[in-house]
Amino acid sequence: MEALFSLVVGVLTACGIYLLLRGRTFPVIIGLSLLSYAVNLFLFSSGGLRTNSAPVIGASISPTDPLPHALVLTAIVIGFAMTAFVVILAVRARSELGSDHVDGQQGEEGDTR
Amino acid sequence: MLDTALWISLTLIVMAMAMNVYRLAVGPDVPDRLLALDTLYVNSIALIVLLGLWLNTKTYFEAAILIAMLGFVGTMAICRYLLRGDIIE
Amino acid sequence: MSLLWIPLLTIAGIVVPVMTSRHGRRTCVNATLVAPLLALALALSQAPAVLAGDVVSLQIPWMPLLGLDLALRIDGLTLLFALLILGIGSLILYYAGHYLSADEDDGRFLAYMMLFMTAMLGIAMADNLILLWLFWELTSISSFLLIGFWGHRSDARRGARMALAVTGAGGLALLAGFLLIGQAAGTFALGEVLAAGDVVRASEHYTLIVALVLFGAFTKSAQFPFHFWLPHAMAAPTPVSAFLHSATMVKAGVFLMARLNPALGDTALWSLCLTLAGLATMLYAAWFALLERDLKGILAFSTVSHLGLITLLLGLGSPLALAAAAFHILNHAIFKAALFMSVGIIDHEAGTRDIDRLGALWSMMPLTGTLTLLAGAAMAGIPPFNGFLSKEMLLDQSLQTGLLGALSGIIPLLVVLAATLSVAYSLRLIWSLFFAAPKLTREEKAQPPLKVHDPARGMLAPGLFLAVMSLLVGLFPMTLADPLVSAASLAIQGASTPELNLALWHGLNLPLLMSAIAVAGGVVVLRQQRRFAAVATLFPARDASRIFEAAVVRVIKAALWLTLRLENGSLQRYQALLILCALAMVGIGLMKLDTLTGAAGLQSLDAMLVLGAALAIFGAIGSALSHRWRLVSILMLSVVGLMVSLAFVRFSAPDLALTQLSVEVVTMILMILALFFLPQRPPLLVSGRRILRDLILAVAMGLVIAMLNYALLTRETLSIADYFLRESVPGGGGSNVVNVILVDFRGFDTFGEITVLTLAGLATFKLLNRLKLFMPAGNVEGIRWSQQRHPMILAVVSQILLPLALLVSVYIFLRGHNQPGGGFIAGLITATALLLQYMARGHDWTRARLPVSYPVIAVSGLAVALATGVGSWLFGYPFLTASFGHFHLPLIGDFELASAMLFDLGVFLAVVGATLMILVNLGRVTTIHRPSLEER
Amino acid sequence: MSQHLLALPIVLPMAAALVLLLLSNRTSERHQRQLSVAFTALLLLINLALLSRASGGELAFYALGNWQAPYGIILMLDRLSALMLTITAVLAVGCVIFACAGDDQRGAYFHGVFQLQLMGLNGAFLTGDIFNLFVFFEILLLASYALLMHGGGKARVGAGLHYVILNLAGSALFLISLGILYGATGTLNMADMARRVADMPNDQAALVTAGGLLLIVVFSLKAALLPLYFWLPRTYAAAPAPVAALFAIMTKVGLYAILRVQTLIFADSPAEEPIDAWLWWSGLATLVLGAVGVLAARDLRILIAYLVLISVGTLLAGTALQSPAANTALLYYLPHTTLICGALFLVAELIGQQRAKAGTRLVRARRLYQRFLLGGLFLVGAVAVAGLPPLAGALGKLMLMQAVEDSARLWLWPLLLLAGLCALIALSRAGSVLFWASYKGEVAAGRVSGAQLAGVLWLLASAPLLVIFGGPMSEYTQATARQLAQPQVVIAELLGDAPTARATRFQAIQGDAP
Amino acid sequence: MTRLKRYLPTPVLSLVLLVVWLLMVRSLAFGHILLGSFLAVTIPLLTQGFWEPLPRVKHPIKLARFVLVVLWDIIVANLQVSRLILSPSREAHPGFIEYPLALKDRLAITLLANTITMTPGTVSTNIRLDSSSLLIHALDMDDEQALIREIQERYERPLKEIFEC
Amino acid sequence: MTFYVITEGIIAFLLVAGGLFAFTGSLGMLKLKDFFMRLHGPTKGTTLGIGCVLIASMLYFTVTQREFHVQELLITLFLFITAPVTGHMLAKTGLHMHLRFYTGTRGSLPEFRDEDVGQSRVARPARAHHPWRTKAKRSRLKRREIV
Repeated sequence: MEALFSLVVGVLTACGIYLLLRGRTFPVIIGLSLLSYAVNLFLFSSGGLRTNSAPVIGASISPTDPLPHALVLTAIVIGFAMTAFVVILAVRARSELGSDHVDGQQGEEGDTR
Repeated sequence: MLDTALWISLTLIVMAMAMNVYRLAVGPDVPDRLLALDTLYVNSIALIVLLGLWLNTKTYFEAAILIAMLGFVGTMAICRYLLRGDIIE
Repeated sequence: MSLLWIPLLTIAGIVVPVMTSRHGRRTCVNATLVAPLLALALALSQAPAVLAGDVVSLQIPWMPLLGLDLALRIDGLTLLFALLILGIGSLILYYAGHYLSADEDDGRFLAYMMLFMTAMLGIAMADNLILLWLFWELTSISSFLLIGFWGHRSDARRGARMALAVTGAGGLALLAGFLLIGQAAGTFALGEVLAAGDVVRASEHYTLIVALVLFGAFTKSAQFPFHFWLPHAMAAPTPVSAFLHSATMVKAGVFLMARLNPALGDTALWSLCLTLAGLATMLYAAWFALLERDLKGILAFSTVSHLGLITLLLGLGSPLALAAAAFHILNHAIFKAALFMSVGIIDHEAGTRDIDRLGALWSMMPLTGTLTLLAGAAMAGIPPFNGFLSKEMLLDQSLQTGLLGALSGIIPLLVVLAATLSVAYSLRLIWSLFFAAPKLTREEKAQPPLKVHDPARGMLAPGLFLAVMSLLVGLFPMTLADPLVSAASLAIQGASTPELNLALWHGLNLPLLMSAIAVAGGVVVLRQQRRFAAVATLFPARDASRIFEAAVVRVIKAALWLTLRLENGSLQRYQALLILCALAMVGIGLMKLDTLTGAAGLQSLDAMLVLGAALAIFGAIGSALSHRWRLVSILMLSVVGLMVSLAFVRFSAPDLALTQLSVEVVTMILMILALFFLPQRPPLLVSGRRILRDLILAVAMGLVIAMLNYALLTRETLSIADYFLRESVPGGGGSNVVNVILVDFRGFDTFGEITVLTLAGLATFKLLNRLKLFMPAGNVEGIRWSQQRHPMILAVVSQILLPLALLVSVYIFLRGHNQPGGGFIAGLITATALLLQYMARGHDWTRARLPVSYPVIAVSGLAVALATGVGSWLFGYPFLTASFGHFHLPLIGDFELASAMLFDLGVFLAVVGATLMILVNLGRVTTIHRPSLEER
Repeated sequence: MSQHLLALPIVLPMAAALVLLLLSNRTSERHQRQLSVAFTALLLLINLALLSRASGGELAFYALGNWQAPYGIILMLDRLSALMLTITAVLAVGCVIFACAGDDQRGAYFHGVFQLQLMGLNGAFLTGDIFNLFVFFEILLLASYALLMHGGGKARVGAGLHYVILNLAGSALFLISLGILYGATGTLNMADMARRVADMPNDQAALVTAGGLLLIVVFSLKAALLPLYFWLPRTYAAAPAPVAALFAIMTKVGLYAILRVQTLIFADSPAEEPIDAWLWWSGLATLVLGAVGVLAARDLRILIAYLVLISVGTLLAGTALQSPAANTALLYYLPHTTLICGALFLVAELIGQQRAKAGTRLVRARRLYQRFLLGGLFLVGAVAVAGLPPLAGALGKLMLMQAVEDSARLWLWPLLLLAGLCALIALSRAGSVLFWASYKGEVAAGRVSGAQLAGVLWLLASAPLLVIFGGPMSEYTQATARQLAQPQVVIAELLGDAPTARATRFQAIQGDAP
Repeated sequence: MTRLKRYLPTPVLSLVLLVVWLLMVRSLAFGHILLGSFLAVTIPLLTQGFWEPLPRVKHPIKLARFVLVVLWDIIVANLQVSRLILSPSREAHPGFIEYPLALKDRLAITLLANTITMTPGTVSTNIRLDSSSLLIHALDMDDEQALIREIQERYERPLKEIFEC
Repeated sequence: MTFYVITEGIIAFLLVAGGLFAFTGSLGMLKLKDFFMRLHGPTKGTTLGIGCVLIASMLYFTVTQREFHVQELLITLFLFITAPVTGHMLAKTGLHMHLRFYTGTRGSLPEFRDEDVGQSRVARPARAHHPWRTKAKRSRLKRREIV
């Protein structure tokens, strides 16, 4: 299971980074989201993966490490705030730069730059 | 008996989800995929409830409520996008 | 203590002209002169002790860590320089008052001059190498300002920049040299360094030190091959040239060599470098002085030549040579300053400095002529002027040196040659200016002849004074110069000094003969000047300044090229670099790992996990593949989001699942909102190689992260988690440990987190301000948007859902502390429910029913949280200390109240406010009249 | 109140921000400005009080929520953080005064966001918890995004997009490294982490190394180190002047973080060696490329941005020297370079506003209206930043050069000197074009307002003051460096292993949780 | 009465909310009833603006019957659809029909449309802008008119009666 | 005892039935020929399936923990409110987007109005074809089906 979990994290990271390296704002945003999923899972897993041991006193016999949960929660929120900002920045960039390329170019020759 | 039923039910839901994903991948059009996604959401409610039955806990129940509520909102948003482009006019 | 007053006076003098300049030129100059004259008096008051061979010094600790002390000293060398700087400086200041035209900014000019004077004085007086360096660089800066005083002229700008670059570079090298000296000697105090000469000379870096120090000195003193900046610096107003480029700044290099002679000198390397550089400079510059047409150029080259002479003397290194060097420093300062002044007068009066255009001025300006004649004769080394004396000493010493072994004989020959040239250009200067007819071209002849006359007395007096001084020193050297020169040479040698015998007449000896040859040769050369000029044209002059400038230009071009290459404005490259760095760094860590699988056991798989993983992978790859089909990409992404939430459910993190789900939906809505304004299906523009590169990077990073994760998962660590589980109920008053951590144990994080969220809201608000957007009229397939703005069913159902959702939200909020939930999730649910209203009924409709300002809500949420935090101060507890209690009310029963709840309320408000601020603002942007059949 | 002094640098700007935001539509801009300046000045006073407290050498801790370390989040004040706080506040005062001349009205919420930016910075400098550091990083980044976009415009948005996206990717890496570190050490408190890293089996240590190195990469991105600095010049050049000036501290946050984790957590871990190597080589390379960029710059703002890079390279290469002497030097150099770069951005703005269309581009243009005033300001700034005497830049560099002991590291000397030379050449070229090479005719517009001048002078004054008070200042930084060299003291005082705890704990109120 | 109406504009909704609240908290403690009542009063007040004037339910019994019918139909519908999906041999005969609406009220139309969607083999696809007719897609349709008649009989008429419109 | 056996049986039945309904709903989505047909499965089947599972859960917890667990009704409520709306909106979207439908679609096809389907602004891509634009073609198809 650990291997599977890591595989998922790895694939999410890889896809996120692949998208992050695209030349348009939108895939970059999607990539950042994917990456933040991966990161959240990674951070989450740093406390160990346990089934049916929610860190609620009384709900489970041996609760799991609650700290990563709190951290991931904070990270999710911050990630959301950042995503929101970058999404709107992308919109703004398109209106200011006339293109949704991250470098503001029309990019007819392509992303070879 | 309950375990067997639970197991059967889980298997069926899992298979259902797999089929949803197939539709999501194949399409052919956006509404098809959207339908598939929505169904995936709904099925995952069942999955969570079944998990709760399996683990004999109701801790995760609120997640199901949220999926029911929020999945709907998400689907509506995309529908509106497809219909009007602009979801908050 | 009076030592400190000397520089302090000149520092004070900097502001004097600025403050007095509005009271008229005369007042300004006179007021400015007060400070240097006082300082001079102070310096002279130390003279008796110094002349007796003492060193007067002062030490005030400044930055002991750096080895920098405010340490000043006056010894013979300092005194010599102080006299030059303050004495000649004062004369030049006086002269400048007359020289500058009426509309020039004299206050600024004099202030710069005073700044420079301070810096120069600092060099002379510094008793600490670092202090010396500080002043050294200050001279570069102030000379930059002075040379560029007429900055509207491009030659002035070029000259200033060049001077700054060259001397600045030298200064930096010098710094390195000083630091090495400091490391070798273990101190920066000058006195100790000079005393520790043997240690320094024995240091392993000695060669480097010499190279660096000499580089600094040579650039400053315009020694070959760094001389080229000096002629260009002649673009400065003439007083500047007189002060900086004859009397003082260029002498700084020589001063430095003299100063450090006890520490660095007396080795073959030192002598050889100095001698060769001195000889080369002397000859080279003299040759160019002969060919130059610009009066100030002639003087500049002659200055370079004379500086070479001094360097040569320092290189020869014998006690008498050193004394001669000190003597020539004095002499050269006197006559060259006078010459510059006279040239300044001519320039001022005639409006030109072209030696060929001028001529036969004697009748028109006899006093100027006299002045020039006297000073020029001194420069030529004609008896009975002071120049003759020092040149004589040089000739004498050059005969006695054995520096080059068998080749030593060449030195006197070269010296004589240089002396010849020196005589020649001196005579040329005098002859062509005052006695010969101007060599005019035909057009120039057509113009009316120059009408010039002697200037006002104030302008003439300083020059005349100096010229007379040069005569007097020549006549009475023992009285006027000997004590000073002896003291200076003592300082240069660091040891005892020989008895000097300065006199015009030493009898008929070889040096005298050489002098005579030089004078005769000079006359011959002057007469044959045209031929020399013809010879000169055979060797196209590779002007070093042009080489320098071309080099600078080339360097800048290369820098531009490199910068543009590196920083090509491509975010993709920057990202790739970031990933690459991360990859490399994590790789280093992983390489040190012995085995990937740790000691902790592995858990088994089940179908649900496999399905979840498969779906997540599917979603991720799907969204990566379909990134151009943007809507589908979003759909795929939300599959991943759903799976991540399910993973949180599966792995016992209900709070995370709830949060992830609600954030997921809001993010999705946001992206769809934004999608409307972005191209829906951009063209494919990527090259295959780029894709391959990105794939490799992405896969490598994914692999590394997966390995790390696996390694972490299979290892167990003792974490601080137990404390939280233990303390949650008794200490935090809640059984949902995650929530207790969020609002209590680590409430500060949450505090920061809602700040981020609110900030995001405010930031997006700023971004959406005055935004002009392009709105497509139809979807990607060209189908026009639906005419139904707000489908009826959606509207009706969303209105039913709203109270239910709010109820759920309250429920989630209230149970948060003990069960999964909490303010954040509740806030997002509320926000989502309201968003549904916006979607179903439009912005305006909803706005009319919800007349609140979201920024205000968000900010007040923050305020509530802050107030909760600060509230604990009232009870004497640290920020954000939570308190809770169980209360009992009749009928209602037991219930629990916690201040964390209030904090959570703050979180709730901030989340609602910020989320709606972001989304609704973006939505609002589009609220324009779009075609619609529906009413309302 | 005094026992809560440590929390004030965070609480006060927050409160100020809330007040300013809530009042943003209700009061006149004049009142807002007065409030903003007053709050910032108050912050300066508080930070100075903290500085004086820290200068005695005591370590102060503040347990937020009354949860003791390592469980709760603590704020930690040592000399380093006090120094950084003070620099921030000084810089902020200058920036906010300058902004009051009109830059603040070009968009919404300037003062509020500005205060939040300060809160983020102060928090980052104070926190002793590594996750909390992340949170404050995000606050200060988001605030910086908002401030960067203040006023809008093509260049800002284009540059901002790069800045934001890169930093988001950086944040993701930050979280990954936090995951690694927490997974491997099981704690978040930096001191506790240091303690656990110190005695750690080899197996875990490798993971810690990976996490630590990743952390350094992230900080290097913020600090703008070589392969990661490319975003900086455009971004800084595009930012509104007071914001660009404030950004001068942003790279130093990265530096601070590096210094903090390097000296505290990874001081004797296996990660130390690769961290040093990385900092050293990329620091030097940044120095070189910064110098190259300075030469190449065709716009004054870009030029200044590269000067920031030079200072970053200098500082980080200095960090890699890992000696108290080097730390002393770079901490002396740091305030100077931060404040002067900030001042230069402001001066550039003043120049730009008097050159009409030409702006700050280095081309011939109409004559400046107040050219001697601006020229003087520019001269002081340029001399200071190029590391020429008599200003503090020279002394800082000198100290740093003196601190190089290892002859293998003598590379720093020529590079440092050459970079200084490049800066000198470039600045002299820029100055001569801007102030000397002008057409006839003057532009009367864009007079320097009193507030602008005050802001600039406030910052520029640091250059001579740092020289005049160079002695005490260098003593302070030396003491700081010495303190940094003894992480075990922090660990002992915070976690209480050693009996010689001299710390005044703010959580003197002991006992059970309320 | 007016005051009551002012503070309790939608008693049915309030009741529903109270019930839902108690369902959620799984407790009948007095405190929860109190809190639930409080919420049941305040939430409608807060969301009042979002509610369009609703038709009153005139015949609650008929409503209950209607609900039961619909529930039964849902089950039947599902069985039918399942049979259709699961049996490989059967060809489905889908079709679009236009159903003329007699209802005028928005809520009633919505309810009808939703009912149609949930029940045998039909999905409402579009309500015309003027609410004159409803587009329906049927999964398996033999006779168009029969379907229309069935819907009219089985759903639209009861709804009409319930809301008396 | 029998009570428990019976309830267990009911729960098991509901679980299996729920699973089956959800399964057939998704299977329908997989199998059926056009979008509008596929829509039927999930809107009805899956909803009911989940409803069954929820009721099973409700019963289970009520019985095992000996207290009322009826929160599941809330989800059911939500689902039964939202599912038809989802179905309706999706169908509307499909119509608007000119999705192809199965050629065997029978009945007197209503006249689609502009408000039902999106108007083309430009020539539509060849991929999707829309039978209702050309009346002749549509009637031909229909005839063939009926015959």
